[in-house]
Amino acid sequence: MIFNAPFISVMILVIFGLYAMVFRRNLIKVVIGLDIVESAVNLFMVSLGYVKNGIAPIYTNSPGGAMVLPTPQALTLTSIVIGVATSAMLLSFCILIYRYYGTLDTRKVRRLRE
Amino acid sequence: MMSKIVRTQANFLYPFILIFGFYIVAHGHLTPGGGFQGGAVIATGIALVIVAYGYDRIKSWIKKSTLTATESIGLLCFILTAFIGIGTSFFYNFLANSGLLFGDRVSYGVNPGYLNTAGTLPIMNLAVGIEVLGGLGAILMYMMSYGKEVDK
Amino acid sequence: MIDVWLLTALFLVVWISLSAIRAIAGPTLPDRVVALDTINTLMVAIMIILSVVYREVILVDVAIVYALLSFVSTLYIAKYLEGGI
Amino acid sequence: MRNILMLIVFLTIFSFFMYVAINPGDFNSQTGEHFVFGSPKFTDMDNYFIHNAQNQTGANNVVTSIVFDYRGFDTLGEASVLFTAVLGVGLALRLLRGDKK
Amino acid sequence: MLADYLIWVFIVIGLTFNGLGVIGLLRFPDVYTRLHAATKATTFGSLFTSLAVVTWGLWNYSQGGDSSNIVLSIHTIIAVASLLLTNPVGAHAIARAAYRSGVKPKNAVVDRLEVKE
Amino acid sequence: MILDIIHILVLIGLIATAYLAVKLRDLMACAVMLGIFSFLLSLEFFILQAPDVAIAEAGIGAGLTTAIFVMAIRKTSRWEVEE
Amino acid sequence: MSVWDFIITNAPALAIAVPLLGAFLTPLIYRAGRKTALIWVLSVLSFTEFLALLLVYLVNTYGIQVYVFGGNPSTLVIPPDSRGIPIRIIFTVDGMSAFTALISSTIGLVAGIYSVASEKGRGAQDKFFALLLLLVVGMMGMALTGDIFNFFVFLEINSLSAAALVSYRIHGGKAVEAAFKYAVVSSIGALMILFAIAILYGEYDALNMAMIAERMYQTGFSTMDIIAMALIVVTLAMKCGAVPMHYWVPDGYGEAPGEISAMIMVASQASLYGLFRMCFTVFGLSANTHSLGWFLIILGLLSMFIGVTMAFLQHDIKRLMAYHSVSQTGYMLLGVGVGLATLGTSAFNQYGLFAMEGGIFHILNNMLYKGLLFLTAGAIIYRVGTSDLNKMGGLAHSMKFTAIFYLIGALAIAGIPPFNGFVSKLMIYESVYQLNPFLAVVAAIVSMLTLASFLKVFHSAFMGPKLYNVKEVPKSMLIAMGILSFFIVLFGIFPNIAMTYLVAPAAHALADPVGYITRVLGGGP
Repeated sequence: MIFNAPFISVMILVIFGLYAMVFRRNLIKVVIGLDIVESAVNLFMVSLGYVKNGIAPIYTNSPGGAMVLPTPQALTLTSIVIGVATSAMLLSFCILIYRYYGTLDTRKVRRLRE
Repeated sequence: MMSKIVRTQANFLYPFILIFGFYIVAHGHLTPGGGFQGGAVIATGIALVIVAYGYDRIKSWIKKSTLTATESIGLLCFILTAFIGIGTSFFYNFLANSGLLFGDRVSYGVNPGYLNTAGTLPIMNLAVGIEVLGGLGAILMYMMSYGKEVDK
Repeated sequence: MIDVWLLTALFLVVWISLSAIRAIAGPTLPDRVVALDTINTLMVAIMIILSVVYREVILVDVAIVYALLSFVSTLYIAKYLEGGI
Repeated sequence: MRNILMLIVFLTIFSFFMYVAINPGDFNSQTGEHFVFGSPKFTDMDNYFIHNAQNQTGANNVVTSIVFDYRGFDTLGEASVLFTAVLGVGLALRLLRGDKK
Repeated sequence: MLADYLIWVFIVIGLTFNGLGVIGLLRFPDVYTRLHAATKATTFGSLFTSLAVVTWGLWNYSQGGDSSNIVLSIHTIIAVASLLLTNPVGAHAIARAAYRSGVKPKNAVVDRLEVKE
Repeated sequence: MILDIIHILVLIGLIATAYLAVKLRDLMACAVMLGIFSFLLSLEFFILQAPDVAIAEAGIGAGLTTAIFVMAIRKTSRWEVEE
Repeated sequence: MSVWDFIITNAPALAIAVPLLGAFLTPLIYRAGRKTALIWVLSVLSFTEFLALLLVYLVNTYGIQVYVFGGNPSTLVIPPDSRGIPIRIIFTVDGMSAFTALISSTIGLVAGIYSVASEKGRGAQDKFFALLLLLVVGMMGMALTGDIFNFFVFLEINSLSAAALVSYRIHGGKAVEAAFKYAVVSSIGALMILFAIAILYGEYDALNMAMIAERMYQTGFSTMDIIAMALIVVTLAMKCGAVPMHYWVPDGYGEAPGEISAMIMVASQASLYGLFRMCFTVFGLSANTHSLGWFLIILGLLSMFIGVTMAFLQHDIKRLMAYHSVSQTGYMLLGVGVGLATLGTSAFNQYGLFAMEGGIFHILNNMLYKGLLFLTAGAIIYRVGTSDLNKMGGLAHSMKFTAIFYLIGALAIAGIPPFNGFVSKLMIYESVYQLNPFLAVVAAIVSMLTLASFLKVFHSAFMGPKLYNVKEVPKSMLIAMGILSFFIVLFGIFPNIAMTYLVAPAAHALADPVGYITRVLGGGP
């Protein structure tokens, strides 16, 4: 029934993110695109570790059964914090660029190529 | 500064968020959660206070330098906990199953779990929690302060 | 027999999709924020229901974090609209 | 011109990715070439974690025992990334003395 | 038996109110009425769906289930309590911000806030 | 069966909000869309039985990222292309 | 257990942990004053350098070093009950890793000494020095790790700290623009690598490089592996600044402070190391190394030629040098690409290994002379205040040492005999000629063009009438430049030192993926 729907949506999300990074004309849009790509990769990793009818990899008073693979979740935790660190830094660069250039338009932020 | 309703509710909610964040940190090895998640929850609590009171009121309560120092100290605790095990190897979990502090054994399989298990994991959880709280809080304060303070 | 909890979850997801339409269409920013708030509330409900579906107690913790934190982003946007920050 | 070029690159990547996602391989066997949602191909490393993490580290949460014990060094690196980001934000948004507009 | 009926009732009430709230969010003309419908009705509805969960946990526990059922009930109550604490504040903030940012109520006959300021 | 339907609905929601976060011209609306995207992603992680990741995404993605974006937009400009 | 035994046992872990600890403590120590913090930072950097040297010694003496984080004991790769799977993070230090770690820590130490004077009086110095240490950590971690996800984490540390350092001198927003570009390129590259890591994980349920390589060899090279390989190779080539993806290089190198340009250049070479490691060790057994090698050769040719051509058009000294470093990257890709293309054939022993040695020796030489050139450019900018070549002139009158150092660097980069560039370039020409004469001709032409370009710079910056009344740069900057020029002359006159202890072990380690896998897994394919 569900087929490979999570993987398909991951790919579509990656394409959206890359589209935002390449074609949109605002630096904050670039950061948004990066965020979307990063979330998509996270989703990809977590769905790689999903086992059908599995339970969360935590031993509690729950009915037993096959457990979802835990490693991708650990990797995703790392990757989420890295993502927020990256976007915070990029946004602070955006603020500085706006202060010195007065715009965030990617076609106008080009003082380096005179 | 936002309206009085928001401020009152922020006063009321902030302890809850703090307690819940520390619950997530402390029970990281038993229930979902851990250092990052708890630290992020507490940092969001800081964000709540910042947005409720505004930067001008906050800056005398929470100092940026304090937050960055908190972050450094959390990281130091983390790396030192890793260093203590270096007699065997870096990041060796020397407390697990030792019977000492946090060293109780657990049986395999489904069990309710106790807080004093898992060796160095709770200590590392706490250290990372402090680190993430300081780091994310510092990022928030830096972004909030830019343009507010007069450039010398 | 269809599980009652699953059916509830399905209905709640449908409600979330409908509120997302308001978030997508909303002419002004406050409309979108209202939709965001609604989605938050429904999301807490659906998480609680799903943790019953999966028969896992610990999953409710996620819902608590959600309920406590989701309104912070609302407050930030509201403060932006007021002209603060 | 540039846009058309980028569009071609994009379509290539897109078809590439779609090939990854859609082609489900052989549904019944574990050795099919592509990923199947819900049934990973190899699970031996994760099975080791699931079966031994509780005994070796004493934590009920397998994910935490991986994050802080088996792959603790990753966590140190990741905390350093956050530290780097805080330093970077502080460096970028520092109060400027002498720098003119 | 009684608990089953109770759960059904709670769930139906909850879903109905949630649905009404969402319909109100979709159909009403301006921000303030949408806010009114959405936040209030959905908070109420979520309260009832969660009450169903609490009832289920308590019922299972009283039927000889293990202690995780009571934990489920308690955690659900905490979640609902925090929802009840946070939701009105968010709604208040949005309404105030919407008014401050210049969104006028549609079809309003009297605007007292405007008179006051 | 019903879980699969829920799953697919959530995925469609993810794609739609991501599309709008890319497409809209009002950056604040994009931030709101990114917030909804994060919420839905958290729900998706929840469905995929990853409560740790779901909590992290709820705390960081939904709470803090939106706050940081809003602050950055306040310090810069709200519209993608100024007229 | 004495301290010495302790250090030897834990050297790979300490090589990361010591600079990391130093970075965490720097903001706290800086509160006690600048001088204390500088002493702290420099001693940490020196200790790191010592550890890297120790690693080189250990690898040359005892073979590949393995360190298991959290293992009991620290060399236990495979736990007895895990049925042959490495489960923890493993540092695997072979010749190439130790080599890259050595050049990373060296440039870190030199940049630390240089920035004592050059950054004096600027704000937020505690953050600057902590980020410098973190950049060293990132490079060394990328070099030493044997775990593919750990590689990603260190890549991220590397790129974020480098981006923050590029923006250090805001320079009217230009530096921030360059930093933004650098950060976006690095982040998207890192995300693509993460995607590839996820694919590899999903295929083989392993994160250890040796384990992935072995399983890939056993199950055959599938379509998914091709996708992962394409993502990894292309993004790492982008990170090291090969030509079709080189557009961020001149901005990033041009706007950073001089010592940071040198460090970022070495960081790019750490990415180059990652590229080689992936190509040889992870994919080397299963993939078609011949076509992969030709891909690298073509990238190298394009980089060499376009880099040097673009450099002629520049009138900004740092941008000019940045384009030259694109062109130098081409040499390394060419040399190692020839080795990869001939891997496994009889030609490998005839000239392939020699080409690889040339390429790897060129990495070392490039670190030395390109670092020296960036440092001299930083010195010029420190005194003159502009980086525009048209506005400079006559600096040789007042900045004699800087002029001499610049001349040494320029002659070395052009491959003039008494200096080290000559040796590696000669090795590359000789071996590449046997694969295809055309490649050697292009390499020689590019070398001549490089000489012309740098003589032009020397003429316009140092010769001519005295335009500026400036003093020589402070001592610490001179010391930093002196260290590098000493090694340039040393390796130019006695190349055998570097060849025997550094380059040959590195080339042999790269060319022997089976040995790597056998050392880690115990069995091997």
